[in-house]
Amino acid sequence: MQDKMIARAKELLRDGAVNRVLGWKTGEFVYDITPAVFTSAEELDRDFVFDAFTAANLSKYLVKESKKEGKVLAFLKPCDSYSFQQLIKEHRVDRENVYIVGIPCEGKVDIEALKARGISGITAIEETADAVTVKTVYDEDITVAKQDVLFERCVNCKSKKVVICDEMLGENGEIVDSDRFDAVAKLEAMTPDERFAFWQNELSRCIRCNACRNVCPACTCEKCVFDNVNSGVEHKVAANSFEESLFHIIRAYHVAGRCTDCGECSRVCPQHIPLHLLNRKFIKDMNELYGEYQAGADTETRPPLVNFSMDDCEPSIVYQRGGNA
Amino acid sequence: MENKANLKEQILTASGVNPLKCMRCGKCSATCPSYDEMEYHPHQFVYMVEKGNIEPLLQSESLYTCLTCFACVERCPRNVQPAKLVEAVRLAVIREQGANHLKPQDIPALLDPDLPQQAIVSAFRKYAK
Amino acid sequence: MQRIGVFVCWCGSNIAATVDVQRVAEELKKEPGVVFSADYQYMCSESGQNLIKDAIKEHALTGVVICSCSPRMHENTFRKAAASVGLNPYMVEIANIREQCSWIHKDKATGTEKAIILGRAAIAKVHLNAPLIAGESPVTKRALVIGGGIAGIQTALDIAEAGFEVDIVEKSPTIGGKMAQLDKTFPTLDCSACILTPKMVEAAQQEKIKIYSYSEIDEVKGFVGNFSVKIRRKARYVKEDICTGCGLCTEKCPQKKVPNEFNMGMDNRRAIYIPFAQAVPKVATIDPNYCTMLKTGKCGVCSKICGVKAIDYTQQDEIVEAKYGAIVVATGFNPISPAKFDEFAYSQSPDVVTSLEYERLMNAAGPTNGTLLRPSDGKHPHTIVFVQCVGSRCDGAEKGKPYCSKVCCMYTAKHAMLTREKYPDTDVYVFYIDVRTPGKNFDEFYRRAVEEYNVHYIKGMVGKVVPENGKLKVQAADLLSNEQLHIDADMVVLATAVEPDPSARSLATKLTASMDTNDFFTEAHPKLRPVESPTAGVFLSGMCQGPKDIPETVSQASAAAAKVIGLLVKDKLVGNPCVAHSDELLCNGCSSCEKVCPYGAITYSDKEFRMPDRTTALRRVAAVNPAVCQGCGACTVACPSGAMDLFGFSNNQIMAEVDAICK
Amino acid sequence: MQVENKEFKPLIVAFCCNWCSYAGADLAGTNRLNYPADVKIIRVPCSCRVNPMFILRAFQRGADGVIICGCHPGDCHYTTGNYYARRRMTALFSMLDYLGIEKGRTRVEWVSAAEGQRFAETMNSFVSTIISLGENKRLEDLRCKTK
Amino acid sequence: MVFSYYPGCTLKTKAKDLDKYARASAEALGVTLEELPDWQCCGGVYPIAKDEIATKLSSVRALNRSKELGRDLITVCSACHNVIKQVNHDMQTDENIVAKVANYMKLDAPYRGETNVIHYLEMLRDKVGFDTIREKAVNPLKGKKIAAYYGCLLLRPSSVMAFDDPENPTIMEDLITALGAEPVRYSMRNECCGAYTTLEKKEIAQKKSNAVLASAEANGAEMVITACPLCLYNLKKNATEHDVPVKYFTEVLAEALGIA
Repeated sequence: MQDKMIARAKELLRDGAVNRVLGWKTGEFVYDITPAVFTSAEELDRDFVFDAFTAANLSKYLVKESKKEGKVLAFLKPCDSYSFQQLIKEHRVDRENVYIVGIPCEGKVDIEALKARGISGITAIEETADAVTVKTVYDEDITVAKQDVLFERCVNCKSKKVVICDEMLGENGEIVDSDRFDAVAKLEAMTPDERFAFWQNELSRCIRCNACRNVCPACTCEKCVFDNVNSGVEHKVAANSFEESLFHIIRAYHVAGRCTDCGECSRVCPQHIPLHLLNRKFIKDMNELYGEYQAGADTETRPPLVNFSMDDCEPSIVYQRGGNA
Repeated sequence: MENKANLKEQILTASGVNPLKCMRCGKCSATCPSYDEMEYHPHQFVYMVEKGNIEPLLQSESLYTCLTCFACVERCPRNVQPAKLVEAVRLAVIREQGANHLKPQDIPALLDPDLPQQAIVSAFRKYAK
Repeated sequence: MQRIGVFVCWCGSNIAATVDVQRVAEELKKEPGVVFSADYQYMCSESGQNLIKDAIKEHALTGVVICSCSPRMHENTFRKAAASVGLNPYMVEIANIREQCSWIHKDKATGTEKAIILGRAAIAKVHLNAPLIAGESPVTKRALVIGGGIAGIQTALDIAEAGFEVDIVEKSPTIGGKMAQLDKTFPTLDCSACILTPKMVEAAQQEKIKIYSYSEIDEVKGFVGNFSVKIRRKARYVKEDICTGCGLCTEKCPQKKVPNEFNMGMDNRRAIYIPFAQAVPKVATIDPNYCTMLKTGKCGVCSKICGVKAIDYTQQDEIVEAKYGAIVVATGFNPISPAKFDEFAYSQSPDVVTSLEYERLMNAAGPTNGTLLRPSDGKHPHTIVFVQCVGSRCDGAEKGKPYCSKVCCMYTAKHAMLTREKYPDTDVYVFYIDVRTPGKNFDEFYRRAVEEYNVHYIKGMVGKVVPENGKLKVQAADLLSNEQLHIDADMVVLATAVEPDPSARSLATKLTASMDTNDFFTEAHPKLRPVESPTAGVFLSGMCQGPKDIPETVSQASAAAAKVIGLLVKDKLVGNPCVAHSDELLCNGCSSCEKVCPYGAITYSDKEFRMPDRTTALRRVAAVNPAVCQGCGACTVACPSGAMDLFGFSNNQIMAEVDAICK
Repeated sequence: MQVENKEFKPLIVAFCCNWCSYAGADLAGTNRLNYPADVKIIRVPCSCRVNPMFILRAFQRGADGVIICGCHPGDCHYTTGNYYARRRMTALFSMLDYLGIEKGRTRVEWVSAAEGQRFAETMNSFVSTIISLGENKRLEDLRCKTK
Repeated sequence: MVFSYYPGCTLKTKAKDLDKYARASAEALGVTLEELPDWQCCGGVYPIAKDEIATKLSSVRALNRSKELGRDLITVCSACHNVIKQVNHDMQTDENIVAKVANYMKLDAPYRGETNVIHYLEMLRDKVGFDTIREKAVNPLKGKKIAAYYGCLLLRPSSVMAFDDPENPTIMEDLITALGAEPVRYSMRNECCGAYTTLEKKEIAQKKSNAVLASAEANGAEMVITACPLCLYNLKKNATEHDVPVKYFTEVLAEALGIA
C-alpha cells in the first residue's frame, strides 16, 4: 500500500494537481510515527511511510493546511475521513484546497500492546490480514495475531468506510457492527461508588499535558476556553486529584455531538487514561435518547445537541436509567 | 371487584389496546362486516372493556362472529384497534380449561370436500386453545 | 474598580420584619468596591429614589445594587432613576430580598444571612457590568401582507385606513381566497360573494394598497422595522396594466379542457382565463401548462383577438424588491385530499364530493349554475349523506390531522339546511361524532337544521361507501340506536379536515417564523400575544395560525393590523441591549449558534483578519444582529469556543454570582 | 413545610429563567410559601442560557446541589430555549452520573409563572434530597472552598 | 433471482392450482423459488395477543431458516402471508417476544425480523416488474373483464402489511392490465368474504360472499381472481346467488404467459 500511495502522490505532484502531500513519516523509532508534509518526490521516497503503526489522524492538520496556498493531498483512513467531514460541516477546512485519497484500514497496532508482550527493539513491521510480523534488533521475526495488538478503537472499529474522498486507493469498506459501547455499558452497570472510584483512579493520573486536546480533531477552536481568561475555566493545574475531571468533563461536553469517536485522545494519552470512554458515553446516550447520530457521517444532519424534538425525554430520565443508584 | 379489575388488566395487556384513546365515533361498528351477527358491537367492546363491564362479553356469541378482518383496525381514526380487544376477550374465555368453543369431535360434521384445511386450522386457532 | 453603592430597602416591614436591614447594609459595605451603603424605608418612593440619585452624584458611583423586591417589580423604576442622573441604567442590579427572602423565611438570622449573600452576588455581578446602550433602528412605514384571502384583505384595509402603505402578495391571479369560493356563510346565510367582493374592490381602489397578484415571496431579509423582501411576479403573459378584463380571449381560446380550480375541477376553463367574474385584478392570465402557443409556438388566438394588445407571450418572471417595516402572514388553508380515506370511495365515484366541492355545486356561479345535480349523471340527488370529521381528530400523522378543524360542523349544518330548503324532497343525513357549535348564534343555527329543516343528525360514523348500480351504498353506525345503517345515497359529502396552505412551510423558513407540528404558524404567546409570531415584526392573520371561521379570521385580521399600525407609527425602535455578541477573534465559524437561534439573528460572513504573524487570513465568523436578537442566550451555550456571550448575562457575570453564592 | 436539619446546611444554587420560574419563585414569595434559605436563585433570561460550565463551577465551589428551572416545554418565552436546555442537561446529568456523582444532586424542573406552590414544593423536595445525600465531596475543589 | 418459497398447507392439498401455477409462472419469468425445507403450517390466522408465543414459533422457524439461507421469503397464500409478515413485524418491534422466542427455540442469535417477507404479487410488481410481464404475456387475455378480490389479509393492517393502499389497492388491477385484460374496480374488493365462519356459521359467509360478488358483477366482472384459498372457497361455494367464475390469480397469470 505504501508504494502505491507514494506512486500516486508523485503523480499528483508531477501533474501539479497538488503542491504538497500530507502523510506520515517515521521518527526515531519505526513505531514513532509523526504526521508530515512532503513537497517533493525525493522527500516522499525518503520519508513517507504507511504501515501498521501509522495511526495518527491527519484530518486536524488540514484546518491549517487547507488555508495555505495551493492544493494539498491528504491520505485519509476511514476514521480520519469522518473527522474531516465533520470539520467540513463546521466550516473549519476549505474542501476545495484538499485532494483526498481514501485508504482502507484494517486496524492499527498499539506499540504498548507489543511491548506488553515483551517485544522490544522493533526495527520493522509487516502486516497481513490477521497477523503482524515485527523484526527486532535481536534478529528475530516475531509474528502475533493482529487482533491481540490492535488499539482498542480498532478492535471495536465502527466503520471501515471512507466517507469522503476524491479517489479511493484500494477498495472502500463498509460500516461495521461494533461493540464499542460495551465498555461504557459495563461502567454504567457498576454502582456509583465503583464508577467514582474507577474515574478517580483514571483521572487522577492526568498530568494536564493537553495532548488529548491538542490531538483532537474536534478541538480546533481559535482559542480554547481553557486558555481564555474570560471563559471562567482558564488553564490551571490540578489542586485536588479529582479536579482534573472538570477539565475532562468540559472537554467531553464541548465535543459532544461533534466527536466522531476517532479515539485519538486515548491513543496519545501518556498516562493511558481511557478518555474515549467519556466521549462514547455522550455518543451512546444521544444515540439512545435522540436517535442514531454519527458525527462526520454527512454534512447535513443536525447534531443532537443543537437540535430537539418536542417530545424529547425529560432530564429526569437519568434517574431511571444508566447505572445503579 | 378485584377479579374484575384483574380481568380488565389482563385483556388490556394481552391486546395492547388503550381504550381511552377512543373518541366514540363508532366507525369500527360502521365498518364491521359482521355487525348484524353481533350482540355486542366493536365500539361496545371498547367501551365495555374500558368500564370493566366484561362479564357480558365473555358470555356473548359475538366473540365467535368477529371475522378478524381488521377493517375496524384499519379505519379507526384513533388507532384503537378494536379487533385486538375482541381477540383478547375471546382468549380470556377459551384459555380456561374445557372452555373451547370448537371441539375436535365437532369437526367431521362440519366438513365439506372442497373446504380448504386452512379454514379448519384458522377456526381452531380462533375458537380453541 | 467600580464604585458601588448599596441601597437596602425595608419595604416597610415587608423586608425589615425578617431581615436585619441595617446589618445587611453594614455587611455589604465591607465588600470590595462598595463605597456607599444605606438602608431606607421605601427605596421606590420618591424620597428613596432621591437618596439613590444623590448618592450616585455625591459618591460618583459607577454601579448600584438595590436590595429590595423582585426586579420584575421595580427594576425599571431604579434604572430610570439612575439614568436621570447620568448613570447608565444597566449598571443597576437588584438583589431580590423580598419575594425570595424575607417573605419566605421566618427566622430573622436566616433571612439576614441569605439577604447578605444575595447582595454579595449582585455586587459581584455589578463589578462586571458594563454600560449598555440600546440600539435604535428606523422603521420603514410600509407593511407587507402575504396572502390575499379575507384575512389578508381585512388586515391590509385596516392598515391602509390608518394611513400606511400596504402591499398584498397573492399567489393566485386574483385576491379573494377561499371565501370567494363559498356560496353562503353561516350562521346568517349571507351570500359570501356579496359581502366579500365589495371588500376586494375596496382593496383594489384604496390608494395605499398595492396588490401583487400571481406573485410569490422569494426571499426575506432584515428584521423588524427593516425587512427587505424579494417578490416574484410570475409571468402571466398578459400585460396587467393594459388588459381591460373584457374576457373576449377567455371565450375564444381554443384550449377548452383545463380543469377549473375555482370550481374544484368540476368543470373546465380555457388556457387563458379570469378565475371568476368579480376577480381583482380583473385581468386575464395564461396558464403555461395548457397554452398551446407557449407549449408549441402555434396558436396565438388570444393575441389576435385582444383589442388592446395586452398579450405578451415573451413575458418573464419579474423580481420586485421592496422594503417593509412589518410583515403579516395570511396564507390561509386548504381542505385535505380525501384520497387517503378511500373507504368513502372519493376516488371511485364522482358523486362522493368534498364540502368545498359541494359549496361550488350549490353556488349560482358554480359548474351547475346553482342547481344541485349529481356530477356523475346530472340528475337531482334525493338522498345525501354528509360525513363529518374526515381526517380531523385522528391519532398519528398517517391517519390524518390530530386537531378539530372547527368549521366543519357549522358548514355542514349550513349545507344540510340549504339543501333541505331548496329541495325539500331530499333526505339529508349528517353523521357526526360530536356537534361542536360554540359561537354566537351557532348552536341555534344547528338546532334549526334539526328542528325546522328535519335534517337527520345521526351520532356515528360512516364506515364504507360502495358505489353500485348508480347508488352509493353507505354503511354506517347509529350509536344511539345501536344499529348498523345501510343507506342508498345519491351523493356523499365529506367534511374534510383543513390544513395550512403548503406554501406556508417554506415561507416560515424564509421568515424564520416558527410552526407547530401541523405546520400552523405559532403565536408569540398562545393567550396574550395571539396575533404576533415569536419573530419580531411578523404577524399572523387567519387560518395560517389555526382553524378559524370567517368572523374569527376577520377579528384576528384586524387585531394583526392594529399591531402593525402600533409598530409603524413609531419612527424608531429601541432594542433590548441585553443581546448576544460574538467575539470575532474567538469565533470558529462552526454555525452551531446559527442553528439554535430561533430568530435568525446570526449571520456568517468571511472577514479578513490580521494574524499574529502579520499575515492576513480570511475567516468565517458569526455576527449577531442586535435588532433581531431577543437575548435568550441559546447560542452562548451552543458555542464551543466561548466566542458567543450575552450582554447583561455574560458568562463571567453569572460565574461571579455563582462564586459569590458558593463562598 | 420547611425542612429542618441543624447538622448539615446544604448549599443549593437554583438557575431560574426570567419569564416563568423566576416569576414562579416571586409568586411563592408573594404567597408566603416557605422553602429553605439554602436555595439561592440566580436569574437567567432562559434555561437555555445555563451553560454546563456554570453548574460544574457551582459544584466545584462547594454547592451541594444545582437545580435548573425553566418554562414548561412548549411555553418558552423564546419558543425553543427550554428544548435545547432539556437535551443539554440530560446529557450533562447522565455524564455526571457516569462519573459516579450522585444523580440526585442535579435536577431540572419546569415551573410556570403561575406555579408558586409548585416552586416551593420543588425546592423543599430538592433540599430534602440533597440533605439525604449529604455534603458534596466528589465534585468540589478543596482549594476554592472557604467554609 | 432466487427466493425462499413458503407454499403453506392448503397449497399442498386443496389449492394445488395456486401453487402449481405460481411455480410455473415464476420459472417462466426467470425467478427461482426454492421451497423452504421443513416448513410448518403457519396456523392460518395471526395470533394477535401480545402474550401468544408458541403460536408464533412456526412462522419464526420459516423466517429464521430463510435468514440463514440469506434470502427473501416469498409467500403466495394471503393467509400465510398475513401471519408470517405480522409475526415478522413482532420480531422487529417487540423485544419481549424476540427474547422469549429465542429462549424457546434455543436460537444461537435471536431472530429480529431480518428476513424480507414478500408476497408473490409484490414480487411480480417490485422484482419482476409489470412491464416485463406485459412483454412475456404471449397469450394476452384481451377483452376479458376481470375483477380482483383482495379480501382482508393482504392489505390489513396496512401499517404492518405495507402491501398497497388499503382502501384503494391497485396491484392486482395493474397485473390484470399487464396480462392484457380489463380490470374491474369495485368497492367490495377489500371487504371480508366471511372467512372461517363458513365452518359453523355458514350464513355469515354466504352473506358476505354474496355481497362481494354482487358488487363485482354490478361493475361488469366476468371473472374474479384472488390469492386466498379460503376466499376462493367462500366465493365459489357460499356466494350462492352468483356464479361468476372465481380463479386464483396465478392461474390467469400462467394462462397469459402461455403455460396453462
